[in-house]
Amino acid sequence: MSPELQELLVAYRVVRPALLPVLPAAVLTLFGLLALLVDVFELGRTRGPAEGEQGTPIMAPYLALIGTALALGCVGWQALHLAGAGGPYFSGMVVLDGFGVFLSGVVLAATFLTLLLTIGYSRRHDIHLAEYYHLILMAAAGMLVMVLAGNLITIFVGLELMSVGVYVLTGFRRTRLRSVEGALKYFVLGAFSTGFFLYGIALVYGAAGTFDLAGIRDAVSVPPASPVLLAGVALLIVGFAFKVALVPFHMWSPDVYEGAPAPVTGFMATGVKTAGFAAFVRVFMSTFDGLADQWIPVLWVLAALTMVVGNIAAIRQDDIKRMLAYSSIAHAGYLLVALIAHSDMGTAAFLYYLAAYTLMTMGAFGVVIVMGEKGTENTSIERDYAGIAWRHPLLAAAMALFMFSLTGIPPTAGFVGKFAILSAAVASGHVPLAVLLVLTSVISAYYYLKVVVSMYMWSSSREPIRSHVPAMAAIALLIAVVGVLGLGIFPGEWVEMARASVVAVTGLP
Amino acid sequence: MTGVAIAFWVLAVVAVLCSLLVVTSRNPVASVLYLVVTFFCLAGLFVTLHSHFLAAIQVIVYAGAIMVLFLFVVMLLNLGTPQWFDVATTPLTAVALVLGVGFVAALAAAGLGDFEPSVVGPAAGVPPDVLGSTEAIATALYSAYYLPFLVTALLLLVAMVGAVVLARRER
Amino acid sequence: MTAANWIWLVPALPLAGVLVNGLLGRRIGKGGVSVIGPGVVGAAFVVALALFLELAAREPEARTLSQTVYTWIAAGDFHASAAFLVDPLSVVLMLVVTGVGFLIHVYSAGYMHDEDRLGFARYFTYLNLFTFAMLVLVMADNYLLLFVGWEGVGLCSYLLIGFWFKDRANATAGKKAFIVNRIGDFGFLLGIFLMFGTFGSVAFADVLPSAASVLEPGGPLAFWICLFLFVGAVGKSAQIPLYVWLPDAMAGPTPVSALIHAATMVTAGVYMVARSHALYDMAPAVLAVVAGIGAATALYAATIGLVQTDIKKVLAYSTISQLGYMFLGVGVAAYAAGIFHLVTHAFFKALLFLGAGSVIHALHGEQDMRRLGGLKSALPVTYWTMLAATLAIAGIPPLAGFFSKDEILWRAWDAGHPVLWAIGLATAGLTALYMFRLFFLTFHGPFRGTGEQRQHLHESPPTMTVPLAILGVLSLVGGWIGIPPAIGQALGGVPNAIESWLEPVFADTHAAGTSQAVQGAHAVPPSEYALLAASVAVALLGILAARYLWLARPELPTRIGLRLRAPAAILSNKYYVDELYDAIVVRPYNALSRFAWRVIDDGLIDGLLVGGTGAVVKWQSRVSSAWQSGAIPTYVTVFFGGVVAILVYYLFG
Amino acid sequence: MSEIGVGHYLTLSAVLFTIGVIGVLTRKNAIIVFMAIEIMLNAANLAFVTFAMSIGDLGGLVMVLFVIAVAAAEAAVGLAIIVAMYRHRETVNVEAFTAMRG
Amino acid sequence: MSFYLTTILFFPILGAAMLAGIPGRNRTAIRQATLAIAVIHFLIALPLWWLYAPGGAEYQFVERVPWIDALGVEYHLGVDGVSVLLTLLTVLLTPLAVLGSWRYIDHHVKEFHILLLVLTTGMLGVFFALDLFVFYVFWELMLVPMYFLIGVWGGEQRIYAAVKFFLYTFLGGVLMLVGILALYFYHEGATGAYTTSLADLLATPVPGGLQLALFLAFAIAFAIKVPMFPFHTWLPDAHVQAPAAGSVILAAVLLKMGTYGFYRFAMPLFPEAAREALPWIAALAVVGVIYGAMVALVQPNVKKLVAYSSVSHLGFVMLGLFALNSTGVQGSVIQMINHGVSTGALFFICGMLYERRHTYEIAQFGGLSAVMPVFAVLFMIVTLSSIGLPGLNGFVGEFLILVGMFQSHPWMTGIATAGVILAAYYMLRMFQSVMFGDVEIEANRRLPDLSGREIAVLLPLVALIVWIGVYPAPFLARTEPSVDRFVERVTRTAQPVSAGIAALEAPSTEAQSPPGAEPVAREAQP
Repeated sequence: MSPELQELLVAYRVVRPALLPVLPAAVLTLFGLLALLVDVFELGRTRGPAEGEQGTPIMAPYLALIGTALALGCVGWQALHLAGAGGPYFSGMVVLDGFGVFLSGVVLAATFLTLLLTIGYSRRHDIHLAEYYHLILMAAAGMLVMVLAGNLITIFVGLELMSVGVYVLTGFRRTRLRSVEGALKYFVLGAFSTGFFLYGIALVYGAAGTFDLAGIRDAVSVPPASPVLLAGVALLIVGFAFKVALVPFHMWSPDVYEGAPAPVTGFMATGVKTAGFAAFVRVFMSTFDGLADQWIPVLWVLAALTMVVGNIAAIRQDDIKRMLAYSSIAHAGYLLVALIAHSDMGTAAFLYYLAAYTLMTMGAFGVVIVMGEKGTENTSIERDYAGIAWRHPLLAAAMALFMFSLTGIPPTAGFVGKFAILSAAVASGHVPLAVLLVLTSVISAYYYLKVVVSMYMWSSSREPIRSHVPAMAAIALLIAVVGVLGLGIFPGEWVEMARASVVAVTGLP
Repeated sequence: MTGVAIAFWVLAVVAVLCSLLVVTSRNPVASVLYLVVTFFCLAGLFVTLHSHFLAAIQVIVYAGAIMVLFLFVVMLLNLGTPQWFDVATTPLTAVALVLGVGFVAALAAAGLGDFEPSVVGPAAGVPPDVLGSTEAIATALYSAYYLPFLVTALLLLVAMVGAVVLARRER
Repeated sequence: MTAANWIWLVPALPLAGVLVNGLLGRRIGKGGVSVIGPGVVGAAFVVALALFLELAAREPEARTLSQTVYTWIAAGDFHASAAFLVDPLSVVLMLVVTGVGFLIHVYSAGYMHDEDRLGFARYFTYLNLFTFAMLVLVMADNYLLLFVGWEGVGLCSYLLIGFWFKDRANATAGKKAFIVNRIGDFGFLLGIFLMFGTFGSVAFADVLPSAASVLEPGGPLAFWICLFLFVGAVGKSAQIPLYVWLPDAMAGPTPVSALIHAATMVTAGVYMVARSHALYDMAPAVLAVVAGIGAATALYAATIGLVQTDIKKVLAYSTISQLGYMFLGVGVAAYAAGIFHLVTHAFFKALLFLGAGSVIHALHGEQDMRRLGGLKSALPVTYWTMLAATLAIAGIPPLAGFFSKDEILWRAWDAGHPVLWAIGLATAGLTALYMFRLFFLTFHGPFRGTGEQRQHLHESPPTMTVPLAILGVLSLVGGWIGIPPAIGQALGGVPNAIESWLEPVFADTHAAGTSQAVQGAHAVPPSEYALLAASVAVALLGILAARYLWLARPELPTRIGLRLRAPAAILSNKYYVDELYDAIVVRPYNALSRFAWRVIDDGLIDGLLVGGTGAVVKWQSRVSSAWQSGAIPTYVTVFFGGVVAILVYYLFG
Repeated sequence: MSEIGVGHYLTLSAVLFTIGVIGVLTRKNAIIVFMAIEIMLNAANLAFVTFAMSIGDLGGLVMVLFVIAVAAAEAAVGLAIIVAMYRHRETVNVEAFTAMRG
Repeated sequence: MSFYLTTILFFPILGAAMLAGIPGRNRTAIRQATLAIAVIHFLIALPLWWLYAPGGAEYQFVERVPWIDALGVEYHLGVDGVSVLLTLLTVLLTPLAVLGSWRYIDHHVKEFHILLLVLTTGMLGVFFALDLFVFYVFWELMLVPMYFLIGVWGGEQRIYAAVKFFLYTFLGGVLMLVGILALYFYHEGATGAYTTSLADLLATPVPGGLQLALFLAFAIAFAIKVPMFPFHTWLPDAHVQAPAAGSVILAAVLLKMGTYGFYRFAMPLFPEAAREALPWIAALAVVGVIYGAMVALVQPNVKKLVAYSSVSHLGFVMLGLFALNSTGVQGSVIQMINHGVSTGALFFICGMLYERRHTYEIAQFGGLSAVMPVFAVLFMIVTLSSIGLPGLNGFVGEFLILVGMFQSHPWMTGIATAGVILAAYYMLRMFQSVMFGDVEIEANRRLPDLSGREIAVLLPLVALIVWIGVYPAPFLARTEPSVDRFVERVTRTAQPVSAGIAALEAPSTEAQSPPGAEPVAREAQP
């Protein structure tokens, strides 16, 4: 073997390979494969009985649930070993730190809730396929990779794993035009943005000579930033902005959210956003920390646009999934404010808010999901939600709670989250942005209240919805309700946890 | 003018022309074929950059696999004929061109034209031919870039499953 | 000392009456009520009398009793107690209020007997409440408590005017009374604020003695305080320009008119000014205003009274006119004289009203003099008592009116206001004229009523006639408590009882008034006799004219009316003042309110600002969804636009 | 390489990338849109290789492999989606799919 | 540390939980249960009247336990004289509200009463809070049940009214939230301690320019709630649409939160700013007094008339607060209670009219005195108290306010005093057209007089009306020390006005690191 190769072997040896950081993802992968295969080998079929029809159930959903639960356990295990075992692994391809672990938890929680909610749904809408659960798990695995990624390549492949999975999930109800149309739009725009993201990576690579986040930070720490680097940063912003749906890169999300099966929409609104934001924040808070003065103005504008457009556009929506899509755009704006604050406080607020946001959004989608009937999802606020409060008091109460939480009314998680973000913004002197945030959230009150108004104050004009709440979904909703209230009334520990998790973010090698 | 230079110019011009034809020609089949040509040109450019292995992959995977897939779908849906709707005169075309110009201008301003690497990689000393060789790439892929490699594998699996799920006929 | 501890009883008794009649009225029935109602007032009168004697027994300087019941308001520097002050001045008023009040209560028991149980109880509840409030007013030892009584009597008048609320007109009259009074009270309040700001207290004991030292004579502070207080008086005592409510107030039951709108409440203004004389002495300018307005009102009201056809309206205007006299009196710093006229007026005016009431009672609510006449035979008691009262108000010696009115005129002259004196004199003549017009039209000539009215003509029951009789006597002799030196000496040194009684209160007055009073004791200037003669002559002239016009040549007034159509119209329409106020105050205010509601509230704030914001947001919402066309090319273009924008910012910005 | 420098390659990649973008923006035929995207990816690849060679790092070259894999995956899924949408509307005109808007 | 306040505060929630257990069909049971709960709650809270020692510490029954250490937020409750009175008012009105809506509420009875109880907790929380965070939490919390009360059990336009109410208040609230945060970080910058405790924040005077900004942030929120002209337009809608009990609570307690906010937070925290803004706010208050009276005059709808009269009355309250002397502020505190009692009673009366005729149109009534004598008497007393007749409660408050304000601003006071006339005008006019005249409308001929229940609703209020009017001393005595402290604090002159908003960024540079986490050196953003 030639000496040069020897040299390369040393230069590119794998440093610190270990199972611990990738364990959750590994578990998910494992169970994902199992979910796909077991049924085939056991029963030779991967389609479970639809709602109302008899037939031996398939195992995939339960395997998926177990897998997610185990993965969550693993995350907990990671959290315990964080102190000693923190740091980069696999030559820095992944980094195990509080930030990543916290968000892994959020992602898996979102996945878990999605699964709980989706089982009844997918039977009702006849997409009760093993592949469905397989894809959810794989996408979740991709998210975990993104969350922990310490290298642009890892981020990229993780992102793709997640995205491709979600593209397919979006179009999973392929017998429905909207589902497919959603998939098409998501895919075209997704691939398009991938192109830019990739080119951004290329430029950054060119400027910094490496894909390693830490390495890049060291390389670019010496100002002034080269124009190539700036162009790269710009394109990376674009890539992330697309994934988390910031204006003007948001246009796909309303259509996709509306078209996708409700549980998938929820999954997108929470999991995908979390993963996207995780990478976004990690890259900008740590790697491009030194360039803050360059990227903050841009993000400032994006945040302002996002909050305004998201909230304003949501006002006239009647389809609740679409409304929630715009609302999640708006919330992306709020989260961005936390990033703009560019402080540990901001990052902590960001973590806390993501947790709160995941709970309340999942909850809201949970209600949307159980509202559905065979063949229709009943998503019209004015028609389907009118007066349900008096037929399904608990369901309506839960929905109202989530709506108020999304509005930011105490004592809910949403309020404390907003409080934290506002604190960070004000503390960093971004008072105008803070004011814009609260003003837009007043606008948001209008459309969130519309749901409550419809549920409690309008009388139903259609035949009553025969929505029975599957046990699993009930559990999911219960978790969401308890979470939203818990985080709202006793936020202490959570805020602490978020704070603690932050400390490690900047602790990249 | 060295051979490399000639090769570059020829390949570059052809690549640009073909890609232009890809996005302009009315007939998808034609587009596919132009795209194949473009890929070949890129493979050639890789060769001029001494990464023969990638050139090979480019030809095999892209021209060989992906393009066939495209062609297959085109035929399957028999879109082989010009599509009435697909005139490249969208009202947005003008905007698109302006923006495109702006984009190129920006990248130019970023100094791509006269880019000089400001950093040296870990393999700086290694001669290009070795760097582009299969062994070298394999070395990196199976050690440092081992994890993303695994993830890519999963990605392909997911894509496979997804394609099956989506394209499968109704039962 | 013991007497003071009983002071609270005086207002407490009527209050007890209020509670009993108000809460148990229906239970104890008309009989019970007609015992309790007058009873408590009578009792109060007795206590008041006892207090009077207590005072009388003391040295002039020591003639003040006071009792603090409890601290009412104490907030920051401000402090006001529920405390009563009994001094020569207030005791006089107490006696009038309780005494005349008692008689009228008794009278009412008869007058109102047609009411159902509920109404009857309600009536006496109100009447007792009024007595209570009026007593608080006159006994208060500070301005705030006085104001409590002040508004309290206003409330009762509101309630009693609208007593027969089924007829909207009555209720409206009550409302008008209350609101016009409020306008006056507004001034009163400002006066209190300013006073508190100046003296740091509103208690008579703090304010009045220190007035001379704190206020500079003729200074702005004194001027404004007094003026504001006087605005209150103007409202309460129905002087120009706030007199408009009193004629309408006649809508109430006649005894009410007698008690509230003749004898007591309306004179509260006079009392208040007299009580505040220490302040007014510091503000001669305001005194001049008081006198001027008083005189003007006197004459003005008299002219209107001349042509009114409603018996009660005539009396109402005559009341306004007489109140004018009183203000003229206090306005020339002859406070004692003012109070004196207040007392006598209470007697004969109450009597007049009660008499009128008896007439109305007899004719089942007929009030239009054009349909009365020749009742002399039918209602003897009423006739004779009315005659006494009419002579008294006309100022025929030696009846009550003569002395008090003459005192005021003489003081006006003496204080160097010949013009005011002249006006007063003219008014005296007019008074005699229109009062006898009333008298003749009512009791003499042919009966102009309907046949069946004639059937039921009957003298009133003793519950009504006895009070009439008593008041009749008082109208005859009531004036003898204030015999002027001029006559007093002639009669061998009869003192001016009321003047000397009130002397300790007004002693510190260093205006024209007392200087004369002092030296008047020995040397009476001949001019005074001339004035006496003049006023008596004028009065007689008025009577004769009345006799000629309305008995001898009844058709003559009509012809005069036809001859001087314009003036007659003006008079009978009360100078169109109501219409004027309606046009320049009420209508504009209502219009403005409507404007505020429709234009500012609904239009500007809600419509433009609130609605506008909403509209803008909704419009933006439409715009953004227009961009959300659903077509991928649009999306990617916008996307790419964003990309280029950021790149350009970085690389060219 | 005498007068042919890194700049040439990068410029070429930029031009190709832009052509791809324009294609995506202007074409309505979903398949051609995909092809345009493929062009973008290839442009990026060219950039990676160029940078890798000039810097002297294997990362860029490895990245190209991943990109090709990703491209393949996306092509598979994308084309599947096209098939699915064609089943609904008998067309691959992206503008025919605007059921969801606003 | 006693948990007396906590008990008072959360007892209604407990009750609501118990209500949830009762089957919704059994309406009377629910009503009775709620009534029982409310009465017990009243009895629990009543001892405050005696236990509170006016002369003692500024805040009493203080409870202070850490809540969110990370943010330096504490669960910090306590009462002073003013909050004691408002608390008692609140707990008194809840049972009456239950009684008052006994008939009125006929659908979703259970939910209604649960919300009513939750609302009570929210309101009490506002009066107890000594920590800005806690205060804000309850401030917003109270919004939700009220929103439902209006929106579900309201009249024709209820949804519009409910949403309007919510958005108005929420808008004010969130601006205040930003203000709170700015104060929070300014304090941290000045002292290095993160806290939202009122006492600590009071201890750190804020520089003038910043003070003005923060004062505005707070003042707008409160002014909307009060409501002050021109932020009042939500009130008529909310009132007219809300069910009787809702209107009562809204008028009697919710509006007080605005004035209470000025008293407890806005003015003491930013004294210089308050004094700077005094002429403007006083002017607005005067405008409110006159304007409210005028608009009330022309209302064809009883409830709307009363609503606008509230605008007028609250104008007086604001005037008193800004008199900045003990007399005026005392008056304004009394006036808060008065308005609660009198207007509360008026809205009950509107409800009783509505129960009988299902309309609020004044024109639909007339001559009721003859038909309903008892009602007539009570209505009259309440009307008079709202007019401010001496001897009834209204007068004490208004007089003290005016006499207090007159010393500093005679002209404004003069104009405001005219409001007394106007009040008489519109109230008596309304009273006359409803109660007097002959009964023209057939439907009114045989209206039943007040039932025992209805009398039970009104009597306590009428009793208070007379008590406060005749013998206000006990009330004044309880508030005097607190008010003096307030006046002293607001009129005290601190260091001169200096740096503006800049003072906000200045500390924010090191305000980056949260407590607990070790500070990370990082420059603040421009």
